[in-house]
Amino acid sequence: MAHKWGMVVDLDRCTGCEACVVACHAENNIPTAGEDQAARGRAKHWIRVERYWEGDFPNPRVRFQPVLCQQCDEAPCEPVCPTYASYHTPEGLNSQVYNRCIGTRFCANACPYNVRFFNFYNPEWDKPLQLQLNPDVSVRSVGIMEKCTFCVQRIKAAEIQAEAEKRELKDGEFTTACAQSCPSKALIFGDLNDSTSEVARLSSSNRGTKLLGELGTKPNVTYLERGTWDNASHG
Amino acid sequence: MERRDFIKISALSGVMATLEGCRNAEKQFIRFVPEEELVPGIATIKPSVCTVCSAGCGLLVRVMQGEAEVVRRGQQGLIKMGLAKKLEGNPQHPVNQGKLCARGQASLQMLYHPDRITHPTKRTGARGSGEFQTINWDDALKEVAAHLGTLQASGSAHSLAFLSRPLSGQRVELISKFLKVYGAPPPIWYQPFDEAVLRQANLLSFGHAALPTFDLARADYAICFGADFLGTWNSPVAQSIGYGEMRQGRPGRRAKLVQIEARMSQTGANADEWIACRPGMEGVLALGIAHVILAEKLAPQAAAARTGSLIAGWQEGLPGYTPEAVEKQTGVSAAVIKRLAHELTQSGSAVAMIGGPPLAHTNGLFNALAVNALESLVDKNSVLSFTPQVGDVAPVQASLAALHGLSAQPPQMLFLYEANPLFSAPPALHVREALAKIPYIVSFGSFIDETSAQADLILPDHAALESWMDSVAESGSSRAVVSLAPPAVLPLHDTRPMPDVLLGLGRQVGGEVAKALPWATYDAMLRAALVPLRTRPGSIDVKTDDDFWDAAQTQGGWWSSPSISPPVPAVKRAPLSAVSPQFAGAAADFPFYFLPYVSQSFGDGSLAHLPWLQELPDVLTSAMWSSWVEINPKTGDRLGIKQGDLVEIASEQGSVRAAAVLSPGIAPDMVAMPVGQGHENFTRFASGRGANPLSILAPLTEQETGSLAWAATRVKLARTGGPEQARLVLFAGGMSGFPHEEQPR
Amino acid sequence: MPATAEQIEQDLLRPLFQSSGKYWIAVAIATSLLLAGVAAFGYQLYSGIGVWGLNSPVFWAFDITNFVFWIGISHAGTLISAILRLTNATWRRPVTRCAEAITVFSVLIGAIIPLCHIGRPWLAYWMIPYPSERHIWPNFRSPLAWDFFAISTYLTGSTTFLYLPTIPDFAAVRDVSTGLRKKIYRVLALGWQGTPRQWQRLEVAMHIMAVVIVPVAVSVHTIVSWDFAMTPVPMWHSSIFGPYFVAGAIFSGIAALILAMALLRKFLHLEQYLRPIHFENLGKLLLTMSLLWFYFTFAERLTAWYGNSPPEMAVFWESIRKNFAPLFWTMVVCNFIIPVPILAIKRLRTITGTAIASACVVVGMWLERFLIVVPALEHKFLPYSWGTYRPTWVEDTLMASSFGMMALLYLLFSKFVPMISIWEMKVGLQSHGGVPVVVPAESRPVLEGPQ
Amino acid sequence: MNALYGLYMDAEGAQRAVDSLRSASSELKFRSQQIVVVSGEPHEGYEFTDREATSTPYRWAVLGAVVGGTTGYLLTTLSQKSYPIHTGGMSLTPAWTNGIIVYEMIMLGAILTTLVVLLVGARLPNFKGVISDPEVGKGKILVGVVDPPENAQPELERRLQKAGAWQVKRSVTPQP
Repeated sequence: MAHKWGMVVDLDRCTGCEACVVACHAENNIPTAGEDQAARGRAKHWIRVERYWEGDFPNPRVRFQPVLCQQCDEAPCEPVCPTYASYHTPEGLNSQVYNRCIGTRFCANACPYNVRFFNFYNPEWDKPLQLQLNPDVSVRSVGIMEKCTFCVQRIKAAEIQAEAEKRELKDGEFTTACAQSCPSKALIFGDLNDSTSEVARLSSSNRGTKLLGELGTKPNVTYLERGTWDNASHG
Repeated sequence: MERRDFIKISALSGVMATLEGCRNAEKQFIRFVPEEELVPGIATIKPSVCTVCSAGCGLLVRVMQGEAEVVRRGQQGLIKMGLAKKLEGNPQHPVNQGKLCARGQASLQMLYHPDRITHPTKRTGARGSGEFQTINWDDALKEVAAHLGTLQASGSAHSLAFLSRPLSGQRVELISKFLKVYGAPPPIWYQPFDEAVLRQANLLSFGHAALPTFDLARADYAICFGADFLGTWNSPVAQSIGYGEMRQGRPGRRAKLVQIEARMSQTGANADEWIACRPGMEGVLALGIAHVILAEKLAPQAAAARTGSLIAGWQEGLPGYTPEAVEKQTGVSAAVIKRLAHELTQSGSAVAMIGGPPLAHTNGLFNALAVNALESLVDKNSVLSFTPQVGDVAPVQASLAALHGLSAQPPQMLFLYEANPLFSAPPALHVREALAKIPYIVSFGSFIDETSAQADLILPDHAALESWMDSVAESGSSRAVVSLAPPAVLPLHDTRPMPDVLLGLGRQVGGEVAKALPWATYDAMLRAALVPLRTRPGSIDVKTDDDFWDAAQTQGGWWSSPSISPPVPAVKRAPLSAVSPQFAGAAADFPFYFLPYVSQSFGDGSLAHLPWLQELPDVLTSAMWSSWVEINPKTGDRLGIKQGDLVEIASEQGSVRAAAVLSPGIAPDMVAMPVGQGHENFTRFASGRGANPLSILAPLTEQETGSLAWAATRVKLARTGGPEQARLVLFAGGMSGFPHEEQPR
Repeated sequence: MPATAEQIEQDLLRPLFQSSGKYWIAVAIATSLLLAGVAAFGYQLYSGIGVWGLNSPVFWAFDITNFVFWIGISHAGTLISAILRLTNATWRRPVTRCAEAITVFSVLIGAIIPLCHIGRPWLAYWMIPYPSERHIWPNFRSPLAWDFFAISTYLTGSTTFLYLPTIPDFAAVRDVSTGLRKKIYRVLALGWQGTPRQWQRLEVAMHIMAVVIVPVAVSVHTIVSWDFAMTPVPMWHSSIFGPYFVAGAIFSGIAALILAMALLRKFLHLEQYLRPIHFENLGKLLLTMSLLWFYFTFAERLTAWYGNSPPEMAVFWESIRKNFAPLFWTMVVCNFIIPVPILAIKRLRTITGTAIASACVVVGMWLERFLIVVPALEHKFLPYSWGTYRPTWVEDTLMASSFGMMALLYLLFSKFVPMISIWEMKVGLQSHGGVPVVVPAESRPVLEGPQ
Repeated sequence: MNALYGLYMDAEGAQRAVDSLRSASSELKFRSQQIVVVSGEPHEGYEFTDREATSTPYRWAVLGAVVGGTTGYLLTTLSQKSYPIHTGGMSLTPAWTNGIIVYEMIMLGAILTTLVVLLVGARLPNFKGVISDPEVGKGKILVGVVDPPENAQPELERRLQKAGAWQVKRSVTPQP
């Protein structure tokens, strides 16, 4: 059965600890921009925890909202790429083929979530920091776009494993770096086509919404709205 | 495309990534192949132990083959070896159950840090000049041994001191034993945000001189006084796991979290209700709530008889703490106090927690005891418990008194291990002057920081992943937990593990010391200490010690079968009555409470050298690479301070400058600064960046325990420049900040 | 007033054979600007496009602004001269060539800019559809692919459109020149002789070209507008963009044409050929476009404001009230407040007047493109991910050099080609028994019907 | 190549000359194709110009447009079909967007054919035997006979004069 990878982000569980952010950097060879570049808005975080203030002292409220590539079914980033660098994989991922990318940056403008990042320079790691680089993930050179891949290298590894063992992939036998690290289990990754999977179950929750769903991008990431105490306690 | 090509491809990309790093990465590209068609390499997973904070989480290290420049017998060369690629939580570990926080994951960069000290080095220039030269290990060790010998011979063995950050497990044993038999005073553990007050309070209230464990999965209602238990306090990962459960882990049963603090912490940001309380009055507020409960008989008074006995007037139902009276002192309205009292008692099992700032006042212990009393009044389901311990090893207490002692009479010789008081102790404690008076300082540090820059000799320790690691969880689990792990990777540099060096020194010193420390290497000592656990019911059930030893290594430690040690009757003691907090600086001259808080990224500042954490946007301000001061927008308007302006924060002790961040989450009469930046000398990534709030703290201490009252300083504010002077780098909104994004909905 | 063909030929060929010191100074300045741009681009290639002020989320800024600007300017010639040819407006004769020249050069510049702006310029050829080892073709869904086709068609078309009517003039130069120059023009003239057959074919060809080039021009700028309108970006995703951009393009095109004509008139002493009537008529066209531009801008803004969707309003207020307000209102002043009175009041609609108005419009239209590109990108849907943009010296230099390139090409062109079509002027003579077509405005309608 | 020609002030004269030359062509043994007319600008409304009028270029242009359009259609659909790629929800060969490419190709086709047709129709490029006279640039119209038969030359000269030539020249035209 074909897989359809998806994720659920439970805003009620998310604590804003940003373990996912570091996990992503470590897993995906995301270079550190450094102060100057960061100040110029070139810091790369494939997943970020957005923070929105509501109200003022003494009753301020904060909502955290992890935002990563929504892996849209109808992704605005795909049709606009003249070289098919951003295209749709058979398993429904929005893949960025670094080698095809000529760097028009059109996809980044088309993306309503601003989750695509551009390599303004060749990435650099002060030796021996480069020893940490994950050999399963390409290092992106200057002039090309990059973005969250749903840790496609992990997906691939698990699929090869399952293939070798002549069996179906089991739900939760692997997950993305961010979901794996998330202490409060706010991020759940899995196969939406597997009706028994946790992600499939949760994404049909009545708290479920899609980020900017009104744009019709059909994201494969579902956000579960924060609950309220009163609702919970009174049934 | 064919599988064969794939393998070539993955090999290529592997080589490219590991060896070339970024250099002309584009040339290395296998053209036109989608990322998802690369075939991953083979990884081996090894257990290890996280040493970043005291929680002691279990790690799994993802190790893959690569080529690295290493030093072997003084020879530098390229060898193929296993390289640590990623740190994950160990799913079997009872504390973090497969999860890991940002700081823990970033600690991987300590191993590969470009500014690690790679050889033993000897000071050549003046102290602190940072001029060192490389020497070989044998000479270095001979030199230290010689000093130890002469010191002992001259009968002043007692003037050897060992200054370290609080450690856990057998390292504590080793160091303590070494000093004991050598004839020196016990080691000095120092870190700025120590938990002495809470341990003391828990000893008094619950009979455990330890940090509490909260099984939040059992709670329906949590009221938390100042503890950032989701961010940095106690055992954050374990508590976050519990938090997730209490939010959405139990269908139809979602607990409420009420956070009481004057500056919104990461935990406060997640609370259903956030209540600003006057700093240092948290205890009074707790008693106000207790008053209502007792007065209206909302809970059996007996429930808290024990812990309540420590509070003056508890038996009489806390007459002095009527909601109205408490409102005057705390600024929290009587109505809210009453409501909280009802909510706490009406909703299943509740829990009251305290930690962080409320304890860092001169009346910290009182606040703690008061909240403990409230806790036992409302906690029907024993959400609070204490992690069982193997043996009766009390957790090491960071003690300011000892540091005072160090300053009072400086020793002849000082061992320094990962403690950095020159950065993290208020200058008013005069540690710098003390160090200047010490003739001979030996540091085991892996990095040059403010303190180890003063050392005469540096014997660089292995990185954690290169060493035998062990730790004992003080809290965070219902099991007794001893984490253990062999080295995950071979050493990269010409370093040696501190424990082995100490054992070696013991042998060279000879005599009693050598006898007391018979082990050749640290792992032998570990084995001797841990193997006895085999007979106890726990995670490993094997026949022989060897099997136990192997199993413990593969499992990443040993943990007992589940069992919680419930609170025991409180220590008999004269009841404490409310004491209002003292502050350094008159309210007239210094109108603002000053809160230096543990940074989400850098902890107490010891992680400021990790680029991943420097570029991690602070979740509330989105600031990276910079330090800032949080100011209420109203205060900002009043003082003409705008987002990003350069602000001077002055206390009686001195002043620092930082960029202003206008935050609705802080009381108008308070300003807060994260700790961690402002290092004078701490690797290329942290040096000369931002300001250090600890440097303007007054040396006030908590009255009962004598630990540092780091939240008891008052300051004044002045705008000294515009955004161009204060480099505030925000992730939100690129160059210029957007302090008040509203969700477009 | 040129009475004879001989006179016309002398006047119009003069610049080719003799030129002032001023000319060479101008050439020097233009060249140095161009070279500065080349250097800046080299620096950018060497160190990465990070030397620009771009960031996430502002991935396009000066680059695309200039691209749209120059493509817009290009609508000066081809479109105008084509329309005038089709409507057989005889006053067009002195105007067409300098207009068509503007077109060719600005399309050229417009086509170069995207090559400099992509992340890996050395791979730009991947846009070209050909069976390649990459086993992949351009994505014809991408507006950039459309751009590629539209612009290359437009470039081919407008070049042809410029070249065809120049052939007889090349022949004329050939016949009066000697030596190397003769050799060169002999090739350029393709051995044009001037037989009735050749004249016939030429005029038919010109007619076809005029018919074809108009829809091409329209499609080009429509497609450029679709680079924006096809994305779900607030204030971009709008169906008005096509016509809005085309109108804007013609607007800026005419302005550029008027400016160029004013300069040529002054420096090539073409007072007798480029006469007040031309500026008068083009001025009226400019007035029309200015009003049209205001109508479009108003319609676009009104729709956004009335729709009142938060993401769009964020961009809306940003440009009207917040950071970009100064630029926005400058644009309105330059495109409407200043030009309209100047062009509407007959007394002011002089050569100087129209030139001033045109200068304002050129500035205003550049600002308009900038205000379309940047504020929207800075303020997309999720406020946390908003950004801000400042250009760097590299971008400034590249922009300056695009103007330098335009100036240089135009100067050189005026050195090698008669800036006014000699033979068409002669036709003007002959068709009125010696009286030149260009007679004082008051006595004639603006456009005259076919004779 | 030499030619015998007269220069005429205006088109009427040229027309007369052309007529008389043509009428003489049979008896003087030269082909009417040898009659050459050269002018510095086009003239309308005279037999000697309008007989060249033609509408074939229009038909060619339309044909070119059709060819171009077809090329565009094949380019898009064939490449999309023969290298199928995952497009998510989108159709593999989207008519709307391909239409744009087709449109541009139609225009390109028309433009290129027009250019070619012009060159062919106007016998360009042609670098040999270009008859021209500086006076043409000054507005005169040149009418003459290329390589006239020797014996016929006096008669031709007379006729050219009679048609009202401003000047009659016998020239061995230097190769331009």
